[in-house]
Amino acid sequence: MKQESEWKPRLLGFLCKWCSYAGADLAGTSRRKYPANIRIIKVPCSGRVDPLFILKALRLGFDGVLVSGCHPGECHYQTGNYRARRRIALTKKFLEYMGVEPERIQASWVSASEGGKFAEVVTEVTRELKEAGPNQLFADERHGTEAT
Amino acid sequence: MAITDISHRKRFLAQGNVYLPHIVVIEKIIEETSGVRTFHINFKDDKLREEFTFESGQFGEYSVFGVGEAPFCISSSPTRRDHFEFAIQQVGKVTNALHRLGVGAEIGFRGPYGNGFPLDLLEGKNLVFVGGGIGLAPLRSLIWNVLDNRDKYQRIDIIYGARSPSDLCFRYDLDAWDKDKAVNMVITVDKGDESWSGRVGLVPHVLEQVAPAADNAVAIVCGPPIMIRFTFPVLVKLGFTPEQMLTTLEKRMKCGIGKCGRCNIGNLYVCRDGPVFTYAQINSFISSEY
Amino acid sequence: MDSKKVNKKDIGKLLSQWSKEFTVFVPSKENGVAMMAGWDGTDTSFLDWYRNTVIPPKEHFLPPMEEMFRFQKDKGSYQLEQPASDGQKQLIFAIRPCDANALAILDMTFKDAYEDPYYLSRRKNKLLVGLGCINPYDSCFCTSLGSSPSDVANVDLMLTDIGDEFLIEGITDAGKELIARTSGLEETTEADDARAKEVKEASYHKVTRRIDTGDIGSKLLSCFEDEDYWGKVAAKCISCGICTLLCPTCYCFDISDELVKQQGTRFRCWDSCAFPIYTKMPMENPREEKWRRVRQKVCHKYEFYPMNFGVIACTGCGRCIRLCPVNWDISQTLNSLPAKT
Amino acid sequence: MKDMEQKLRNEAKTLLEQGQVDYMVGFEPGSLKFTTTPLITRDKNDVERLVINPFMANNLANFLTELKGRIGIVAKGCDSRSIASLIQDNKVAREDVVILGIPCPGIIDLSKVEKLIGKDRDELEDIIREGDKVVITAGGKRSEFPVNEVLFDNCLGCELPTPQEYDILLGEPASPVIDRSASQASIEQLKGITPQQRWDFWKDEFSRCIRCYACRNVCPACFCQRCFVEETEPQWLMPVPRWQDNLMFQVIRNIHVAGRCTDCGECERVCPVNIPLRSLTKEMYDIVSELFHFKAGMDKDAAPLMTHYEQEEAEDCIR
Repeated sequence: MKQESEWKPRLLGFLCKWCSYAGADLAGTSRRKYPANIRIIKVPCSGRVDPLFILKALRLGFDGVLVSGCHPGECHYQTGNYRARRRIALTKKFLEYMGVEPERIQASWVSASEGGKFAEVVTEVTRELKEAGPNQLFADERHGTEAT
Repeated sequence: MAITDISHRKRFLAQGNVYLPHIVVIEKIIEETSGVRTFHINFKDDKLREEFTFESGQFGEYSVFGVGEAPFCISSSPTRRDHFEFAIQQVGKVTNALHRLGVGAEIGFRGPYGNGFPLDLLEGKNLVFVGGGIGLAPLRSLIWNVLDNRDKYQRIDIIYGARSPSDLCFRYDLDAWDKDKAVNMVITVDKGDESWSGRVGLVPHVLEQVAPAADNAVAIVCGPPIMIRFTFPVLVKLGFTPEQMLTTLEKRMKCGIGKCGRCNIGNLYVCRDGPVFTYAQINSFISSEY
Repeated sequence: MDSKKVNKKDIGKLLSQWSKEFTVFVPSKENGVAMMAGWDGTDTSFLDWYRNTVIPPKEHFLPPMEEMFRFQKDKGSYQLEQPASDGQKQLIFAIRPCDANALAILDMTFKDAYEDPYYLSRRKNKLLVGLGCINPYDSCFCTSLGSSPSDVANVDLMLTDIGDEFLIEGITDAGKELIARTSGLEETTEADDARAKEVKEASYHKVTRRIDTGDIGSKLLSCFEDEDYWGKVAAKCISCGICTLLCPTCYCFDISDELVKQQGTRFRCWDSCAFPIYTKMPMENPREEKWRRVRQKVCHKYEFYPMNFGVIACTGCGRCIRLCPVNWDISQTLNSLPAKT
Repeated sequence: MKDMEQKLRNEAKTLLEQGQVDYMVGFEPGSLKFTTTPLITRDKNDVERLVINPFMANNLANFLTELKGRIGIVAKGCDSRSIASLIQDNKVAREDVVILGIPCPGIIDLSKVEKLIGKDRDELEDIIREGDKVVITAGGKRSEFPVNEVLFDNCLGCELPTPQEYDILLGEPASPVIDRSASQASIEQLKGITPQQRWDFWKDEFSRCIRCYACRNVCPACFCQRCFVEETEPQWLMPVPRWQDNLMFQVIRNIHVAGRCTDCGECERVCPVNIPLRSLTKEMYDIVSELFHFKAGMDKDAAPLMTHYEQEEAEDCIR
């Protein structure tokens, strides 16, 4: 068993390319410090994120998933983030009912100018995931969990 | 002589678990057309490389480990045995994965399976090969096999077509056969382009124009289903009997050895009882599902 | 007759004794789902409820999923590793005659042309202890298939319920030898044998569902292209896999790979001709339409299998009727085939 | 009920005779005791076989998406909701269906009967519903039970026993036997245990799944031409019946039918390995209702759940 202190949760982020991805970029260029344990997948819109992606990430052993898009009213495609919100809300509540820690499914609105907020979100989510502990949901006797 | 029972022929069988693939290495890759590649492969194991035998028309199950397994015919001739070949079009999960591999990559192979062409029954005959697109792959194995024993056979006609000049597979073979005086080679395309000075026309039409004699002949047909469907009536018109026409069929397969269930046409399994069938057999199939 | 008997109260003792030599499987329920599962060493309550299992015993020969082999990826090379074969001898207790007969049918496919090592090795290390039915379901129709609730054709030992006791007959040499080395069995009396005969007779007549198998192959052949008929027959089918996956004689399987990091597995798992994707090729699908799939299921069992192996690939266990979500009933289909034209 | 049955046959016959519908979809007696089976026919002579009884469990709306032409369909309350939901999703045109509505007093769950009596269904002589009671005869012995002990869980929570969307209503509106706490019992039980225990519970349940897809195929809301489990590039999950893949399949299926599921309970009824699937679908139904005040198939003109949004909703799950 690894020590709690050295274990770093692995987080998969689906970031909208119009806002949150740019926000993450800004966080980087402005040297905002945030945990390096997030892997980022750029999506055209938070509305592109199928709950299937979230499940698959958990199945692969990621400790948490973050979906981040534009603030309400600011979606490049008008309504994509509103649709994302419905899906995420359902997915999160439903998985919680099934026994998945709610910390594992995270969502945020981060605009292109909110580098600071992005850093805060990742920091906060990482802290919560540390509390939740490693994702053993789909662990199988042979492989364990296998995020790469 | 009529070709009747061509199922259940002698098979090479490696020792041990029949489902366990043997490791083969890709030695060479030839870009046939965009989306079609030929792979030259050879067993990693020296003993297998020595012992392995197959017949033209037989197929193998090829594995990309971690992706899956799929059946393709062996496209090279058993008379040329420093390696063996298969040619595939990119259409699904396994073929896509194969197309991502390079020379030196290891894949799995098990086989050969299926009956293959009844070579003994073709001896002394005039042979008419009718192929379309990548359907030349199994014919190619037989054609080289026949040409390497040229004196055992009579007249040889090859009628091959593709949708466009750039869809012609095995150009190096087409050139060789074209030059070979002992072969009557006819190449056609459905639609030509600026560079194309050859024949234009659908394979069944061209076949009708070429009109090979049916007397003492066997026609071997392979291509897309639509081509096969239009070719048989032409052959009938030319006087071929159902016993004088051979084809190989394709079905979704998994096991390759008649167990997993899916490739049956009536009571016959394409993997186990085919893939080579006479038109007479196809006509008597219980099911129209071919 | 070469028979013994055992009191029902002593079944636990008998199973304990056999457990020393075999891994014993008995009818069990998991959340109400009856299946053959490893015996826990005490529970014999199945004697009260057991009629037949939902999951057929074929699962212990052709499991719903199994590893065919594993592979290790090391740089570009692969190392294949076969699963260790289970050497432990196993005994399936109280298998019904229909399910035992089904294994004999599966043998034909798995022995044909190329031997299937996974199935056949499991077949070799198992002893089948049959239990005749005294209370067949209303969906059972084994008697239409040349069998009966007391059919001993494919078991090693046969038990017959004669009231407070089971009469035990050794059928195969292996079965007879097991009886010979089993202690605590009582000798039977003439009255016991007579009672067993009565029970068998009575249970035969309790099977009321009938299908007419006379000439069935040629009847099916003659209506094979009757799209109208098959369309009607298939109309209510929802193309789920229940009737095939849970059929004791269905053996179709799928093969698939998984690679996680550098470790891979090739699996095979049950598959069903009811699924459209089963025969789907990249460009076409010969059985896209539902009626073709339903026809395939019926004809495979009653027409093609007899052509290839000389037997109907159905044992009349009735699971497909009992478990169907829409009450699609193969006996109705077979009894309503259009007359020859 | 006999009157209703006769009325149904007359109406169905007229519809077919006058060519108002191409198909009639209803129930006929099944081949096993106490069962019905879907009757799908173009033949007016077949309508004499139509029945109405407390065993007609199937949700016939499932057949609407595969039949071509105009369809006359027998619908209980829940079926009518599924039909309305399909209309919402543009899968069925309202003018292409003639709905013969049946006010439904609840359907008898044979597995509950079996548990109560301790015998299998084919060993029972009779099951008769008499108002709020059910009389079961087995081995010559009659026993009476309150009907809510033998109705399906979803019937006990039924919100629409009498179809709201219909062309012909075959009887007086039914007053349902509602027992919401019984209907929710298994869900409440799950909510009472820890998340880890819940996950372990589902892990255990899904380890029995054989991937027959009956739950999906029987579901009127599962109408995708190609299900995501059949995708090979990318392959989202393995076709092997391993609990991880089975569970993931069911989670995604539930998310896909959110806002379409009418709590008809068919998935749970047909599962051959008794996975309590309604404990998933009903919870999703409640989540949808709580978060978005949406109930599938209650209003055929309402926009589908996932194509619609409100400016202010579900913000508390977002940072």
